[in-house]
Amino acid sequence: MLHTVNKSPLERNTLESCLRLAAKGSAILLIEDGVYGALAGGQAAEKISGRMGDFTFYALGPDLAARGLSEAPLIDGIKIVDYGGFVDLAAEREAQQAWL
Amino acid sequence: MLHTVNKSPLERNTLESCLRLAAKGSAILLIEDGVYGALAGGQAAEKISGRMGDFTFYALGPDLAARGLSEAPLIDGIKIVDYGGFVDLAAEREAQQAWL
Amino acid sequence: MKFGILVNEGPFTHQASDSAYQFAKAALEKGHEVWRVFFYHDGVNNGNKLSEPQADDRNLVKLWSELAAEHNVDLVVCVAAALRRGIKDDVLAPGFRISGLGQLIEAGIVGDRLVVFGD
Amino acid sequence: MKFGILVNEGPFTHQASDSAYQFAKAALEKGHEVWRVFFYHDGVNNGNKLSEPQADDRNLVKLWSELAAEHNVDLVVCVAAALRRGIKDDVLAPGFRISGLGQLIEAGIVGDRLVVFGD
Amino acid sequence: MEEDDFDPEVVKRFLFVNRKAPYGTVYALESLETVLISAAFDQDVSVVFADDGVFQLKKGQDTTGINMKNFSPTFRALEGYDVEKLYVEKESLEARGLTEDDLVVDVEVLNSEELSKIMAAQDVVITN
Amino acid sequence: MEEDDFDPEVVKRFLFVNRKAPYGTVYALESLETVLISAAFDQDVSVVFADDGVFQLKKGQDTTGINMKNFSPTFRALEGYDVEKLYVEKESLEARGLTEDDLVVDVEVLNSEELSKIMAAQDVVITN
Repeated sequence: MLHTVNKSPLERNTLESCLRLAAKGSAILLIEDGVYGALAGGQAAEKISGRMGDFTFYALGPDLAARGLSEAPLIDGIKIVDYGGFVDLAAEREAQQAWL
Repeated sequence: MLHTVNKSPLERNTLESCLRLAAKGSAILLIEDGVYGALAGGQAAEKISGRMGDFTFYALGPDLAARGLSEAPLIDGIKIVDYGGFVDLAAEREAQQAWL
Repeated sequence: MKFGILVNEGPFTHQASDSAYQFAKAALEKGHEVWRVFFYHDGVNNGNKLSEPQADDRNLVKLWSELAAEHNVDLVVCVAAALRRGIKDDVLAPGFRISGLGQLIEAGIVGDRLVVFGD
Repeated sequence: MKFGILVNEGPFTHQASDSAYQFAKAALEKGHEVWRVFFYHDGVNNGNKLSEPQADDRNLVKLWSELAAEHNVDLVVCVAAALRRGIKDDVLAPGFRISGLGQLIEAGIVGDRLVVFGD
Repeated sequence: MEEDDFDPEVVKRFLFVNRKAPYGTVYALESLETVLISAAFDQDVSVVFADDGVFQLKKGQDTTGINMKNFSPTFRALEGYDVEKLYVEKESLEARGLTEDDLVVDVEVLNSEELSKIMAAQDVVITN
Repeated sequence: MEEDDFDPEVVKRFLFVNRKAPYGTVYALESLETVLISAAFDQDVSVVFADDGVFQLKKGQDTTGINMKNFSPTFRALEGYDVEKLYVEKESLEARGLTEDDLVVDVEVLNSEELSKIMAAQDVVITN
């Protein structure tokens, strides 16, 4: 399963719920305001850094860049993809679940 | 100041931010999905019950009823008002701030 | 007391417009004046006269128009927000007018209170 | 691969329609098919041809229409959601059609993947 | 164009996920309309309620004061449409101080681990 | 009707509160348009950035990849409109791992207690 998360973990419970309910081995792609979850600094970082063994994490590059996070320190192990990479993930994984 | 909070404290940080930034002595009125914050049971209850000395809390009755909470156990000390009571609060207090 | 109201969301998707309408009605019933309702962001969709909810559902566009007619409430749709969202005079419901964002600031200056409803 | 896409939000207020458009474009560039885009909830506002963003801003309604014309993408606006929100044939942009919610379920059955964008 | 592609023999696993409270936004109501339509397509339909979505099923809703339609009775009609797989997350109920007795309809209450397995086995996931 | 009521001598304290991130929603951009308009009315304008609203001021935004307009440079233009009271909540910055050096414009960083006092002293509060 490909899970997409588009909300900031500092504003809503969306990322937390995804991490609680996604099956291990899933891909989790942060898009839109969800990319704030990729920041290494700050209070939300451990939500993801503590689950690196359970999921493969991705963040959408164009959304990071728009928000001024291209040069920001991101959590180790998060892979950056573009829209083409998003399409590849959607095609590789058997279904997509959007966490809104 | 009259502060209105219209988001569920179980979904977003809205109520928490209001409680952090509202000046002591303010009125806080829970409306729309914000009325879930008035529930005595559950994880969010202590956000409000711990601040009863700092603020006067209100919840909008029609929004409680719509969500099936008229008979539910609410946090002690929250006053129930109707839309007329909302208007009175807005008129009594010198300004309104909506936490969205 | 003279109230101004700001509505940030369209009808149906968020409760903001419902709450604002109920607030306005209650204020008028208590003898207050609702001087202006300003519709910003998706709130401009409240002025779309093509809106046609199911028969057993409330029709907020019509309810706002009726309120304006009965109580002389100035319903202002922000022109910049409306252009983006395709709300133009062709589709504007009775009682609404399209004008600039300055009308919101003016509502804040002239009104005794500005009450905000949004998402 | 045959993609279906669901868009739950209108243009401008939420990024959902932008993300869906960028996804669709990237999928087509990779040689995939975008069989249908279904617009539900406030997503129906993507079909409003009166939408007129500022000159230096993207025009999502037009971008969707162009995508449909170039790549034969079926753009379906949900009739029930559209009626509520005042989106009717009079204001429908080229390439969009209004139809039932069953077309979303069909997109799920026929497509290899359904990808959802919303708020 | 759909006639060419549509195969009436295909049965897919459709999952509808409800994470939002009712009335504050229209998503809960419009999602329910999608579930009802899906029943006409003879697919394998499941509906999950988690986070504030469990509030959609709360007993005793009375919407007269907010001038909206109370759609919670419709959840009881789902069985008549052969939509019988309604799952509620236990952790979400508990976090809100609710129990199964608070709900308008019979559901299967599962913990997040059990629910996770069901959600992972779907072909099409529709959220709002 | 406004001509009768409008008194050009009135100066009120207007507060704009930004709690939402940019680009994911349009609120940040449209709120900035309101701030710019308010400057024409010679009122006492303050702008607060708290919670994810502080991300609106993050340096280095490049929106070409999402095909939107980067409006962050406009915050630097506010001074030219005599909008000079920009307040950022310290706790919000820290929770996001940001410092004042990460911001595109000079602001006053205040802790929540100090900010609370400023917010309480306003006549009109516009949020989005």
